[in-house]
Amino acid sequence: FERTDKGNVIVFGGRQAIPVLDPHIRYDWSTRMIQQSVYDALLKYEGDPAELKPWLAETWETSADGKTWTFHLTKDAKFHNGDPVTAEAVRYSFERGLKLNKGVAWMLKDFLAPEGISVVDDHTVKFDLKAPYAPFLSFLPWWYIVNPAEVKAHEVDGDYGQKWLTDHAAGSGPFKLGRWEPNVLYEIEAVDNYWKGWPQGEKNRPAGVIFKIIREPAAQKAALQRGEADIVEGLTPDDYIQIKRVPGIVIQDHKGMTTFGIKFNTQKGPTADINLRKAIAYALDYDALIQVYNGAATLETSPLPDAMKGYTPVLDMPRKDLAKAKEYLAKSAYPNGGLTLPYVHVAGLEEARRIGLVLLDNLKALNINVEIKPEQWPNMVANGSKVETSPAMTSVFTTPISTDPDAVAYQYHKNSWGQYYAMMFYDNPKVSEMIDQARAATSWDDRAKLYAEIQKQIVADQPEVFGMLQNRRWAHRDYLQGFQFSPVRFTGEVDLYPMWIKAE
Amino acid sequence: MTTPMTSEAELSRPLSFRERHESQIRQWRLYAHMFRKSFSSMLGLGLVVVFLALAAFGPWLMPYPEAAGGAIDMANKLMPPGGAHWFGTDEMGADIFSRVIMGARTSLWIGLIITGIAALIGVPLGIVAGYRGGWPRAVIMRVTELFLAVPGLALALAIVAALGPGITNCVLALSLVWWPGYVRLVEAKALSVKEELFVESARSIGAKTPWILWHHILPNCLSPIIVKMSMDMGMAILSAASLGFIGLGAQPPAPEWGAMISVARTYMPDWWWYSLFPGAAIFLTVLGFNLLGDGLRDILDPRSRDR
Amino acid sequence: MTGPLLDITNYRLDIGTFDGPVHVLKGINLSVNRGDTLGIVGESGSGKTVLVRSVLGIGPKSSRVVEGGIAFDGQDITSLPEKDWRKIRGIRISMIFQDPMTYLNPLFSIGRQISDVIAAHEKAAGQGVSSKAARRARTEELLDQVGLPNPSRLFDQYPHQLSGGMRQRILIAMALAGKPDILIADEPTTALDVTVQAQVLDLINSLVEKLNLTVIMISHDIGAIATVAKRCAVMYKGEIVEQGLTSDILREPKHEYTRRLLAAVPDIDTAVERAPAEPTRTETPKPGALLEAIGLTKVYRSQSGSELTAVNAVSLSVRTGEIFGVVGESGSGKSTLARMLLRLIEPTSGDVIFDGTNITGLDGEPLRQMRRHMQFVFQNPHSALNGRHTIGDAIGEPLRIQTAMSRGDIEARTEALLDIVQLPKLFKYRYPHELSGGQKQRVCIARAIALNPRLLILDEPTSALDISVQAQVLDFLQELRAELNLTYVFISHNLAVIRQICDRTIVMKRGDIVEEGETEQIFLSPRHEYTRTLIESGRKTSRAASLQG
Amino acid sequence: MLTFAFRKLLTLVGTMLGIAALTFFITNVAPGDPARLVAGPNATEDMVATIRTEYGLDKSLPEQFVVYMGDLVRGDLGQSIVTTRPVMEELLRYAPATLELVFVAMALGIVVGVPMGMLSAVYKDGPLDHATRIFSISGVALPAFWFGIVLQLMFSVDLGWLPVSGRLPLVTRPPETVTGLLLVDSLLAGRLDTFWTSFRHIILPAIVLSFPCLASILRVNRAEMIEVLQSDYIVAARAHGIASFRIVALYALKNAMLPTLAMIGLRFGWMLGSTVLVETVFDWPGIGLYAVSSALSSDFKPVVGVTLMIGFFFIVANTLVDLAYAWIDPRLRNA
Ligand SMILES: Nc1ncnc2c1ncn2[C@@H]1O[C@H](COP(=O)(O)OP(=O)(O)OP(=O)(O)O)[C@@H](O)[C@H]1O
Ligand SMILES: Nc1ncnc2c1ncn2[C@@H]1O[C@H](COP(=O)(O)OP(=O)(O)OP(=O)(O)O)[C@@H](O)[C@H]1O
Ligand SMILES: [Mg+2]
Ligand SMILES: [Mg+2]
Repeated sequence: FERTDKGNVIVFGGRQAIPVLDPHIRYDWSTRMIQQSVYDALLKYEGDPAELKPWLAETWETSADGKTWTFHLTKDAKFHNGDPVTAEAVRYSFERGLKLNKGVAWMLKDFLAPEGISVVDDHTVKFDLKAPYAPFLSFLPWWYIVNPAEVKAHEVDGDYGQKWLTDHAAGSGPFKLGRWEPNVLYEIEAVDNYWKGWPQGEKNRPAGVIFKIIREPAAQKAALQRGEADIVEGLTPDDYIQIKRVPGIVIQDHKGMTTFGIKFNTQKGPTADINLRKAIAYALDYDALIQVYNGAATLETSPLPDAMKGYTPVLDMPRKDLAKAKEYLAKSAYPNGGLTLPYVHVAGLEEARRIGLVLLDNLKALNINVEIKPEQWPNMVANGSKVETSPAMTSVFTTPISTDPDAVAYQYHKNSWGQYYAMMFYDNPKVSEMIDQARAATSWDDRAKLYAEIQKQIVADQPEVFGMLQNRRWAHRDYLQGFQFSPVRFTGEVDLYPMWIKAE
Repeated sequence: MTTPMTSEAELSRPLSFRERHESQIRQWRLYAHMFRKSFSSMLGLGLVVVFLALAAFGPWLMPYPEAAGGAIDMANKLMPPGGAHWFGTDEMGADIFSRVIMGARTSLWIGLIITGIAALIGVPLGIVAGYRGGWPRAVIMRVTELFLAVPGLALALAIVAALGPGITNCVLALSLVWWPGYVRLVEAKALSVKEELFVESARSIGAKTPWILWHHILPNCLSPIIVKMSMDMGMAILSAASLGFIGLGAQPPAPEWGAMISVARTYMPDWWWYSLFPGAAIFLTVLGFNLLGDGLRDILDPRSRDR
Repeated sequence: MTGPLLDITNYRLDIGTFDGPVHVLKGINLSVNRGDTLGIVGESGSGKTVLVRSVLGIGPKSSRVVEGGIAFDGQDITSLPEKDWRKIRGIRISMIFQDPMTYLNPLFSIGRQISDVIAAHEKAAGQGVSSKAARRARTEELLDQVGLPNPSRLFDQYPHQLSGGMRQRILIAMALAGKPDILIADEPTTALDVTVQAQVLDLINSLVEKLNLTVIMISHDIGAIATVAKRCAVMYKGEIVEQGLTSDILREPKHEYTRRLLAAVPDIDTAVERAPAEPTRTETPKPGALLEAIGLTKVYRSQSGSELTAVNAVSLSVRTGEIFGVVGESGSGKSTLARMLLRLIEPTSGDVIFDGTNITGLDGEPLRQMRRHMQFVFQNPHSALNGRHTIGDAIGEPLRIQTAMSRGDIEARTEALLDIVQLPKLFKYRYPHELSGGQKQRVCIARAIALNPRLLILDEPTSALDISVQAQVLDFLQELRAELNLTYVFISHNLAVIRQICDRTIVMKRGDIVEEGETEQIFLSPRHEYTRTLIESGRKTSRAASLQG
Repeated sequence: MLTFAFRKLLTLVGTMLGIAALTFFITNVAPGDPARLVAGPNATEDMVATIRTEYGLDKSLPEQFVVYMGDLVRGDLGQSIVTTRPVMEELLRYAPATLELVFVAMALGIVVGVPMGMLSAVYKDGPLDHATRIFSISGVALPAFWFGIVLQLMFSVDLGWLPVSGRLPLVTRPPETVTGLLLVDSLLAGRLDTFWTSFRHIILPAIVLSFPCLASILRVNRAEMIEVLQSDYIVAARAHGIASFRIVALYALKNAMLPTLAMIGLRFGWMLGSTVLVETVFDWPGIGLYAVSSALSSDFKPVVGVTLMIGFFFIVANTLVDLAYAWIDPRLRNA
């Protein structure tokens, strides 16, 4: 950390830059980490398992038909420039998000029109949904509230202030922007008298945080060892083992929600044959997947991650069983193997590549050849958006955006075709129907039953090899306190708000 | 220079091979002599021969042939160099020694194809531009300058980024950016050779342009081309490895040194052997080809011949 | 001060090469007294340059003194340390070089180069370096001394802005900067034009008189030696085969080589007994002349747009069987004309008529066919042969291009041609760099006659060759003509050669024909002023002149 | 002079347009879909379409090209789809870092390469010469990326002498931007400590970047020196008694500098290209890093922009070399 006259500044070493900070345009782990720090939302996820906590909204209620939601805002909240956070600011922010139709818009746009948001009074805002939408609440923590006055002041040609908000902020969060050197470092400074106070105490709170871009894992590790960075993310599994032995360094190791699947193209090519898919699923050495992470992962026992609501383990999840694999292969169109299947992964994703190697090794037993093909992410997504170009096997990591089971289940809905996580082009009308029902159901018990059935059916159809849930890991100095894990955040993403330096 | 005079009587009998090729033999002996004199040239030749041998006999030299194809052995991962694994093992437990040996083949192929394609495109264009002059020259040289104005690596990066990573695209991209160097070299050379009297002499006896290009211009451009190709072998290998390092070149499990380093760099201080050996292999190969090229230039380039 | 100034005793020098040492100097004995003017003649490669460079300690790198030594002013300088050389080089012994084009640093001004030399001398002498202005004054004085006009302007000029003659004078000025005891001149005039040659020789002569210089001058041109040197040494294959007073040697050469050398020098003032006129020879050019040029003009355009008329409306006519001479100083457009006659370059305007056909408009195949009948022999045999082809390939090339002969036939014909040009058959397998200049020129001729042409255009075929070799080639050319019934267009800047072999001659100056007619006629009664000066300068260095002097 | 400048300008513009066309088409054969990338993982089809329209990606390739070239003529390099900023603006932000690095590396290459080449030529075929030759060729043969990491580990991690990466320590606020070159700006602002720290940051990347270039400068200079030292005018200078040192360091060097300068011009462009590697290793926030990260996200306008910028600097550098040529060589001066 760095000492300044205002106090200690925490240094976070990360690999990913923040090109656009605007909360309604982009989100990824690094961007959202800073958004979360400079903006507030109506609600906030906290804890493990993640829970929705009131934030700008102190209380809320929903109508019996599940279509109307009313939120009562706190009266303390102030934007950084001193303006109060009003119902109008909330309305404007949601309207902005929906109208821009970027970033977070997809979460609500099918159920909420800009006209459906209304200001009841200064501190009460009402949402009228087009249809009941059970996961509605679970998305709200990602909708940050901007200060309409400031944004409008910087509007150019009716762009809703997009250009300005790219590297400026108009929020009410615990931090405000400091130095902003794209691709180098991003500094945020703690706000004096943050309306919600500081959990670590005003005395302990840091003066700010520097998010420093360090691209090379080796350099990250070096920076941590030298104390130039207080916390880093994205080290290799082997690095964590090494660095654990260094005195003064603590490893955070938590079970995450990111699922890994080898998605088959179920519509076209050899993998349209369910027997081949099953054969592959039974040939894979699942233990090796864990070994790739040096044990810091757990196998998936359902399409849903364990930490998600409605998760039920599926009993006959395939595990390595060569006899069974050969049995299935015999039933397929390729009883003796002898075919080559591509395995596509995102270029540069080490673990995906290694899993490819495991797959290659394992499928030799079935006389199936695997061609490991790394692709740029945009190309992979482009290819995966059409049945014709989607490869036979693609490795995909998916992090659900909320703890609501719909976030994962909907990936298996036919409407998701074209999205990268739906590269298997899974088509089971019964499953799609159940997903729709579960979305609209207002009672949790009804939904839970549906999701249990959905999980079983998906595993039976084997549209993908269900892999593992990797652990979320960070390495930080022991004087860094207040680290709070929440599985709903992205890999690497940290809640900077409660952290502080315990200076000796 | 004195010329051996032979009596008429001796000349009437058929000449032996030795006698007929005395000049060539002398020439080669001179080359060999000059080459041997230079320590660095010999070092270069030695290195190149070693790597050529590795490429040729690699499959029989590898202790763990499966390692080259991406076999895994998670129990033995990241073992330091030792008796069983001379260069240690990588993060999947593959034998690095075997992979480095296989990498020689990949790398030499890459170098050969890139320089080969580049020369095949560049040399004819250069000869035409240098000899013909006029608008063909203007067009060819403009395009060449265009390519030369952007450093090859940057352009190759753009091409591979567009085509997608992988060894084929990487080779394609590098070949596409490599040929202009040959055009410029050959053009300059052809331009000066064209002014030589023997070209005019050939024209005066009625030789057609293709004849002149093939029999007079090309052979006289050959030594700088050979020298450049030798140097470029090394540079092409290095560039391909650089793309591999950025993550746009050859991709594992293909045993390519640059890609190996790209993975290995994250294991750098603690598992030093992982990146050390492929790095050293690149270094030594490129060094070998460059020293060889340098040595060849010393003996082939007429400017330094009369020493 | 009793002994000779420079004393070379039994000096033997080897140069190490790839296949062992070459004995370049084999026991040289030579001494030069103060005030002497010594000339050294000898054929190319006889070791003249190596010898005089050894005197300055700048011999070839890999050389080794086997025996003997060189003493200068009583001091042995054979293996002097670099430090001591500084007191000698340029100060007590200085040197001027063969090619003034390459011996001046192109990036520094004339004044800078000379004053640097002055400064170096002052430093070596131990006295402090004089001021810039003083050095400039001294430089200008030197420039004036060597007869260069406007020294103060020259001071700031660069070598490329000067003509060859001026550069040679500057080199002389530089050599004189240290007021040397000995001035060594290594072929100071060979690279210059005839007229300029005479001037430079005059300058050296006047300097010898004025400054009481001791001079060693090297040349393969015995005429040049005779104008400067009182004493003369003849070198042959690394040995001094003869030395003595120049006049004695010229009058009664003792060694066989010297005799050959003297015999080879063509004499400008001797009329040649020619065989009676060829049958076709008549007083006026017939319309059926073998080659005719009408109003040939060539204009070169430089990149900056300026134009240069290299050949200006030249008309001529060459009769079958004659030797037609073209003479003129360097740059007068001789080569350009010759190339246009063969259409190796396109004339800007005018026509060439060969054997009744106008070849100006020909193209493609007809032009190629035409070329069978006219052949060219180039000025410089060293670059007229492709170094990557064997001699056999070179001679066989025209046959392969122009005829459909089989490989075997071509081989046979190649050997026959080698025979005609009096070279051993074994040469087929040799490369050009293994041949001497004269041999190469023969190969070029063999190549030219391979297709049985009717006309040969010879562009200064001997100017790159030694005088003795020149004589051989000239003789051989005349024999060949008789044998093969050829017609020659013979280009030369050497008037003596022209007089020796040409039937009719044109004299060119700056692209124009200033005079034409029977060769003898021209030499006996030149009509044009230019022709007269040309003949005068030629006479100056001729043998006859030196014998009188 | 004026026509010279005009001709140069014309070539510059022509080449720039050519490069633009070339790279535009090369990069656009890609099947990649950057709009989808920036739209985010869950974006719906219409959201992606919004972005495509906004960036004109929905138009046909020739149409896009016409628009691009039209903008280019007006000095507009388009907009990066990832950062949403005008490419020109970003290039101007990142270029000073790269230029600073390249300048320092080039200076290092010249300052070390030229004298070493000279020495090597003077002591040709001696042990020094062989050592220099192998050293110089090693410079070309060492993979920059690997060498960089090795240096980092040695000097930063193990010995702790130099910083690992970046241009400045975290808390050091950069001096007021005048030229964008930290070394210059810190001096202008009178902040010697900042100068020192930024100098310490630049050492390793500059060494890595300069090494191959140093090697080729050395090689060319050596070869030229050898040739010049054998030339007639050097023989003449020796014969006239000029001191050896003066001959080598002044007479010969000036002549040998001509081809060396040409090499420096060439290498300048090459260096700009290599920043792609070096900046990645050292997290140096310049255009190389910008190019790599843009290329990896299929954001091609910045890639084209960087190529153009490198081409521009390359041509400018070579024009300067031409001028230097004319300044050194009197034969070219009046031509
Ligand atoms: N550096 C060298 N290495 C090897 N051989 C050399 C070298 N310099 C000269 N020689 C040889 O020494 C011999 C004498 O050369 P030198 O230059 O003295 O001849 P020259 O009489 O001056 O001839 P020219 O009239 O052509 O100038 C030649 O056979 C030449 O090949
Ligand atoms: N390709 C060319 N471009 C421009 N100018 C040329 C070219 N060739 C020759 N010249 C010029 O034309 C003039 C005549 O040249 P040419 O070679 O015919 O002279 P020459 O009489 O053969 O001289 P030399 O005796 O030196 O061979 C010279 O001034 C020369 O500089
Ligand atoms: Mg000589
Ligand atoms: Mg001529």
